[in-house]
Amino acid sequence: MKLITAIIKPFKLDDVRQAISDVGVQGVTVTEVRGFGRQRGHTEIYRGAEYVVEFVPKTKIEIAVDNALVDQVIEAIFKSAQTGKVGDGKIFVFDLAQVVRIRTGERDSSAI
Amino acid sequence: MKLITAIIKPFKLDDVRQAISDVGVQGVTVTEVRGFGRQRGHTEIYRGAEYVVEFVPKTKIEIAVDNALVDQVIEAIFKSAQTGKVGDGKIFVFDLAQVVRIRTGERDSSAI
Amino acid sequence: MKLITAIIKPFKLDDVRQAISDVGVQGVTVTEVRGFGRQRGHTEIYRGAEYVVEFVPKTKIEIAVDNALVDQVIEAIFKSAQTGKVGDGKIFVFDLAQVVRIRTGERDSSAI
Amino acid sequence: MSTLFRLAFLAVLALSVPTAWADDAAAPTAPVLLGVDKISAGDTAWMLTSTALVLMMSIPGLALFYGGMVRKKNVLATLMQTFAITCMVTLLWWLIGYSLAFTPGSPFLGGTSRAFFNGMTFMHDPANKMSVSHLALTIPETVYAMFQMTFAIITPALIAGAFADRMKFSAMLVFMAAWSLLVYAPIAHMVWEPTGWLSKAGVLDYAGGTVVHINAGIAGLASCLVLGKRLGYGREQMAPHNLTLTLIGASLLWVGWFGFNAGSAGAADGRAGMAMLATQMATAAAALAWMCSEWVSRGKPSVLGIASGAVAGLVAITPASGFVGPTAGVIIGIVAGIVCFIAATSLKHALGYDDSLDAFGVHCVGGIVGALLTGVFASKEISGSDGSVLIQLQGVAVTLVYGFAASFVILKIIDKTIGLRVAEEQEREGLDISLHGESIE
Amino acid sequence: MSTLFRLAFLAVLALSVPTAWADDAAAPTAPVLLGVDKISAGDTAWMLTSTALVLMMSIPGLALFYGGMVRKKNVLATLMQTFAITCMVTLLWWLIGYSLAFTPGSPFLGGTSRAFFNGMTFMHDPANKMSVSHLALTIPETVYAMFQMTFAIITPALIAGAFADRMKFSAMLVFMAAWSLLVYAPIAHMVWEPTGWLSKAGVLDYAGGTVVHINAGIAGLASCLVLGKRLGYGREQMAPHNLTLTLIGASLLWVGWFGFNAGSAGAADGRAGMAMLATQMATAAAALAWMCSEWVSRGKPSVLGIASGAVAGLVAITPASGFVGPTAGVIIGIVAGIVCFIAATSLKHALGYDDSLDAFGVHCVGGIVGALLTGVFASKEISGSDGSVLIQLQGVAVTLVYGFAASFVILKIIDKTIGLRVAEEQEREGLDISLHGESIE
Amino acid sequence: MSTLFRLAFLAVLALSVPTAWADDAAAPTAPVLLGVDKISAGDTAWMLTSTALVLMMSIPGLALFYGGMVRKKNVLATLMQTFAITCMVTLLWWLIGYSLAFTPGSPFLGGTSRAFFNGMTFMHDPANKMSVSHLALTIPETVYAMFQMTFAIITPALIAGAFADRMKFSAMLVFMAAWSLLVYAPIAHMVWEPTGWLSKAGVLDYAGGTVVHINAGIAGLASCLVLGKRLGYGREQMAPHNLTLTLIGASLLWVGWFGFNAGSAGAADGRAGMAMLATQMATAAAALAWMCSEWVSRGKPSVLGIASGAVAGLVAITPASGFVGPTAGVIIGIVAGIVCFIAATSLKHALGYDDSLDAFGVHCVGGIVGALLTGVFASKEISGSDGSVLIQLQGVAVTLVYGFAASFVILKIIDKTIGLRVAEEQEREGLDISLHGESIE
Ligand SMILES: Nc1ncnc2c1ncn2[C@@H]1O[C@H](COP(=O)(O)OP(=O)(O)O)[C@@H](O)[C@H]1O
Ligand SMILES: Nc1ncnc2c1ncn2[C@@H]1O[C@H](COP(=O)(O)OP(=O)(O)O)[C@@H](O)[C@H]1O
Ligand SMILES: Nc1ncnc2c1ncn2[C@@H]1O[C@H](COP(=O)(O)OP(=O)(O)O)[C@@H](O)[C@H]1O
Repeated sequence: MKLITAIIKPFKLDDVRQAISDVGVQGVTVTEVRGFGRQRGHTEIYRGAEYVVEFVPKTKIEIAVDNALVDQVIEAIFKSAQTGKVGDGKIFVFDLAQVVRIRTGERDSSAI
Repeated sequence: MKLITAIIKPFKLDDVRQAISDVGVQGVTVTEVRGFGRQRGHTEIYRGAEYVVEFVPKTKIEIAVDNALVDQVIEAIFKSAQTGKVGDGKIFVFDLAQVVRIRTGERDSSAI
Repeated sequence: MKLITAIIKPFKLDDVRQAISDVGVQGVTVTEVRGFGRQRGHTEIYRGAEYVVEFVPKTKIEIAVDNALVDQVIEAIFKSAQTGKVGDGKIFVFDLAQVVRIRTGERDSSAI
Repeated sequence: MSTLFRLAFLAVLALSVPTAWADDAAAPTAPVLLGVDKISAGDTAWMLTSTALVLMMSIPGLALFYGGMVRKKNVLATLMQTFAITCMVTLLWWLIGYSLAFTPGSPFLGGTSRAFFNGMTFMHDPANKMSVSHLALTIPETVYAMFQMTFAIITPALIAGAFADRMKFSAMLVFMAAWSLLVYAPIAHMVWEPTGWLSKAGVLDYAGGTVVHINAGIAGLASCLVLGKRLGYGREQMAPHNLTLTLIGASLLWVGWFGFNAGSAGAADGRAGMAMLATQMATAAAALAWMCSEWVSRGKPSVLGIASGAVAGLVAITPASGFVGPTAGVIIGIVAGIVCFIAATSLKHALGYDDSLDAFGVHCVGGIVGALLTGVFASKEISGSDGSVLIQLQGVAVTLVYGFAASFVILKIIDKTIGLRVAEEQEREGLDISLHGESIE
Repeated sequence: MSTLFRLAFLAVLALSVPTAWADDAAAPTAPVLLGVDKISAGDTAWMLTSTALVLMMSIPGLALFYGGMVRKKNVLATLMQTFAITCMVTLLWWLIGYSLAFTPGSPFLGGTSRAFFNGMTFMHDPANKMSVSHLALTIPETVYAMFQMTFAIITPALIAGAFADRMKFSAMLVFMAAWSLLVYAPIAHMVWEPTGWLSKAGVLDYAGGTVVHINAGIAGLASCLVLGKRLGYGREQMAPHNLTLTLIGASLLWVGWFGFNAGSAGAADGRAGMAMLATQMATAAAALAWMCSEWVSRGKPSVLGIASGAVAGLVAITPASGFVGPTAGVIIGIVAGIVCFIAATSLKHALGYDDSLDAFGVHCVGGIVGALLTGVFASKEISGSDGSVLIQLQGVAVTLVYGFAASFVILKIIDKTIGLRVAEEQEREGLDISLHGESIE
Repeated sequence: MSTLFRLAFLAVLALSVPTAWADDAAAPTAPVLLGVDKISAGDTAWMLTSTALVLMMSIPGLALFYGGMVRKKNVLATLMQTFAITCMVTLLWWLIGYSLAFTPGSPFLGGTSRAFFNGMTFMHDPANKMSVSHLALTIPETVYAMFQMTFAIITPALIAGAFADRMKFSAMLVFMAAWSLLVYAPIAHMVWEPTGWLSKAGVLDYAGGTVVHINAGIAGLASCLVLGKRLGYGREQMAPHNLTLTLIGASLLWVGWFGFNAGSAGAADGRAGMAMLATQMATAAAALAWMCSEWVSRGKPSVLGIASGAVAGLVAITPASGFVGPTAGVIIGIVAGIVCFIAATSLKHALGYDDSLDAFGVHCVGGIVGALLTGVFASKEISGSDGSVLIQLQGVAVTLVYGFAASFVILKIIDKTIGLRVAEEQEREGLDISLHGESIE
């Protein structure tokens, strides 16, 4: 199994969730994060004092999937999250050693 | 070493922390997250406009442990976080390539 | 490729970002987290009721890097985040199976 | 005897019997200089207080009421609109607005004699006289002008609810300036100044159901039609980000409205008292009526619902307050609560315009309900004047037609010239950062 | 001469000398029609203002004071309680409450003559007379009824602090409606209406230490006993989610309380001034007393502490305000600050009931302190009436016993019928979402 | 005839003609006992209201204005400062402050006859007389003392803006207590009490441009110089955490300022009306002037900017309000808006002191602008007194020199003894948790 993590633009979340559920993903965990990268932040001025807010608000989604599904899910995220503008974000894939569903105690594939 | 990540119901955090410290875990990192899965969210209505809040507030805990401890910790989380109702969450286990304690520079096992 | 995750003291974020960009890292994803560990939290009292706030606010940074860079980046974080006081935090390193840049579809090294 | 008479007269004035002028020569028909001894300290005290209360309705009242309903990324921009309008209209009122509205002139517009508050002297005038408005004979004209200024401020501020989250700040200022002079001043003159034709026609509008609420509400409709919907309207989450602010705002509106309605008596007398009581009854009744309608039809009573109902009741009782008793107030409130609930929850979605914060659904609709019911419930015993639904209807119709047309034209002109709407990225990023370079944590 | 006399009389009334009636026939013992010329514009101006101030105490004042102290998931539900009570009690007061409390009747309850504010005319009454309450002869009865309405509103709203976070909204409404008519109205009549037996007995309660605060506080104790503790009480974090709101609330309570206490003079005179001064002194003294007690005993002075102390001082000076001078005010404040600190921080945890926001610990305890010290410090030179601790004790005892018993019974009946408490999942999810379908970001 | 005369006199007083004393014997030069019939209910109503309004300026007004500008970790500590100062100064004012400021004495300080508000009786005094201040002859002295107390409260509270985020709470209390008695009381006496030398010299300060704003602003400069900069100043983010609070605060300051300026008339008369009008004009003009300066020079109009401009205008019109008309108000506002914008945005960064919330840049600078322009615009026709820039300059200079020197010395003494500044870790963790053991979600 793999854990697919993607950093996307917040307003794309709904589209991405739609896209991945279309390929059969049922669960996702979402975190609000601050991103630093090529895309620049903005500047705020308070009584003449400039504060450069360097980060850009981003949304991080984490999806545990069976190996079988990995490529489709990546594809789905890639398609639905893309705007073509700088700041679209990244997809990271990790190996999952184990998964447990707390409610039932099911393990691995059946736990996802 | 492994990193054990669990998505649990927020009000279970205290119980889980108790349980894992009983098996000897000293440190945990906790993040507030939004969960999408089988458990449904709720609906809010503002002047006739319905907003379906699909996510459920969840708490994510991350614990780095020695391989020796992995099973006990999983067990501890599993027992303490379970309510038997849908939405209890998941446990994910990752391999940890390296660990460093910033204060001392200690590495790996001794850094946890 | 590896994903380097570090839990640091919030006020150290700027220093750390500076240090890692000096060794050539362009992007970082940052999350506000709550840390439990050796460093204790504080106590609040409201009308005689004591509430022990056990956690300490921490900042989690995630950096995807090529294997070549891993050691320099760890070193950079280690140096810039250290105060020598308890609570300085940890660095965790994971293997990255895949990386995709959403904007361009580039993969792996070239996607970072 | 003449001494006696003058003394009696002094004493009587001191008590500010509203009919004082009957005992005397003909009442003035324009601002006049009167001896300072004719000013009632009691009436002045209440009108100074009322002025403070009505300003508080706009800032922070209305600003918070609206600010809590928008998304977090637009809250500062929303507060900014109300605050900037407050400042700008203050200057316009001094420049010419007051004069156009409250000095005698044509049936449609007043004169320019009070431009720059010209001629508004007070007691150090040599002859120890001070200027007084013919519309409020027992208080200084400065106080009357200030009191009316606060009405001129809140009216355009109300409009902003309709186009929240998408109008340029610069365009908003231009629109409001034009609207204040081209729409508010004339309507106020027509309805309230004795030479105004609707006033002559006998239209009853005690504190501004027509001049303020119908007028603002219809302008709101025009602006949301011209501007179009918010980006992602109907698809994205646009839930109010913090109803705590909205409830503070609704509460301050309620409290401040006592200055609005009871202050419209121009004196601290029995009519002010009755106006306050009717206002309280209608507001409570409307709030519960909206809450219950919602509870029954949607399953839960909401904070936004009860607050919206309270405002609907305040709006509806505004034209009636000085003319009706508490029981009529209750009835007006119940009707307004239910009708505005339907307007804001069903009608809007049926017709599909994006009146973001329901400036039209609450203020225009509630104002119409109030204006017409004033015709039904106003009665000689209570206020000395009888009402007529037909005449009220005339006032409503004129305001709707003129207000919509004029607002629409002004907006179109601005759109064609400097443009009304922010860029798509600005709207998505949020107006706080994109227009004002600020944000809240 | 008779002309002269009438003139003198006019002038004197205009100055609202409180003893005016002495010069005249016997003072009225029930609401009467008086000539409009007997109304004082100055007194009316102050009472209109006071009414606005006291309403502001409830919304947004008390709503925020309480709202900031609960957990984030319950803030809207807490605001909703105060706002809904404000609306409902307004209607009940009109329906019958005012009549039961402030018209002559039995020693225990007033009459029904003023149901629906029946007979509250104002100046357009043919004979140019208007109705005036026998309890406030220089202002319109409409204003007096409105002023007293704001007291009837805030009292039940105070109770809600005791059972925060766990009562059904529907049950809350039923309880408050019953309580307002079955507990508040009778107690108000007994203590304040001249035919009331406690009033006859000589109990001194200037602005409601007994009628409002002891009464609300003891009902609060009854309700938290009947309802039981919050889920997870003592184990889970229940820290106030935003003391900024609480401090805004405490501040608006303080400011509004000037209307509460100085307004209880029923006039803009020296007694109102002295009441305001004593109120200010007691509030400041109590706030610092609580803050210092906390600083010494817990190591840190807290925002919640100083705000709670201020409210404790306001509560304790309420019955005394019109009877004592500034120095007595300081003493009353210090005692109240320390005693309420102990009640809210130690006593409560010792006895183990969950009075969530200390409605009992601050309002009932503070009210008792004030009522008794009024007996100690009231003196003829200052207010014309001497105090007696024994008679005060009688008023306190009656209110405690009747108030607790009646509240307890009402709550039990509701519990057995529709049920008082929300379901466990609702309480855990938070009342904002579960009861009102809303939440704050 | 004598009867007639007395009657006429009664009636005239009832109307509170400000020149009443002219008709009579010489005006009193110290607090006196007068018959209750000389009290004007109308004037008293307005002054009671004004007192409530000015208290509202401090809590919650100023508390929120400042609280919104600091970082989230310091918001409660900032609110706490204002609230605690309010309580402490109340007690000091009763103790001796009022007496030192407002009873006759040396040219530099008043007497001690009113310590503990000693001798402030009201109407139940046997002879049915009550004490009245020689500075306000138609209202009870209790009301005058309360009104002035609210000024004594807000002045030190303003200083706190300069040293936000880094002073010990205990040291802050000691400093404010000393400052209130050693700096505020003398300056108030010199400028406002007829025996004060600056008052004799003819310095015009209607509502406190010099006594309140220059005085607080220069003390602020002294404190930020003695304390040094905030940790990480210039490097770390120190953006205001929630400008919603700041805008609520600015709005309540604006509304409350009507009590501050129009209340300084001591009566509900034409001068109060004119003062209110001038205040409104200056505030609006300054807000727009600041906003436009910012828009032009920085590219965006900001919420913090327009709010700061409004406060700058309120500050600048304070000394002028009772002496100038609306048009002069507009000019004063524009100048103040631009000058304070420069002071707060450029001057500060040029000179490099850390006046965290611009207590000096807005209040001292704005106060100086107002004091001098009062000399320019005050004119006999309007207020009966002409102004002189030179004499104004004298008042400004004295306040700057004495205020800075005295504040500096007091601060140094405290620093050497108990220490002024919190520990580095406390400052980093935030004052809410480290000083008060509380935090907001
Ligand atoms: N090396 C990295 N490690 C972790 N997160 C990264 C890295 N590079 C970029 N990110 C995340 O991806 C987001 C988008 O990256 P950015 O460089 O701005 O644009 P793009 O993805 O189009 O190249 C960043 O805001 C950051 O959150
Ligand atoms: N495939 C997944 N990947 C990542 N997180 C998941 C996944 N499935 C579930 N989750 C997380 O676990 C939480 C609980 O899952 P849910 O399906 O609601 O109930 P249960 O765990 O009892 O089956 C979700 O809210 C989500 O945060
Ligand atoms: N085993 C662990 N797993 C995950 N996070 C940990 C672990 N131990 C510590 N942390 C994180 O590191 C932070 C610092 O650790 P702590 O023990 O307080 O100090 P130090 O790192 O100096 O030993 C903690 O607040 C927590 O967020």
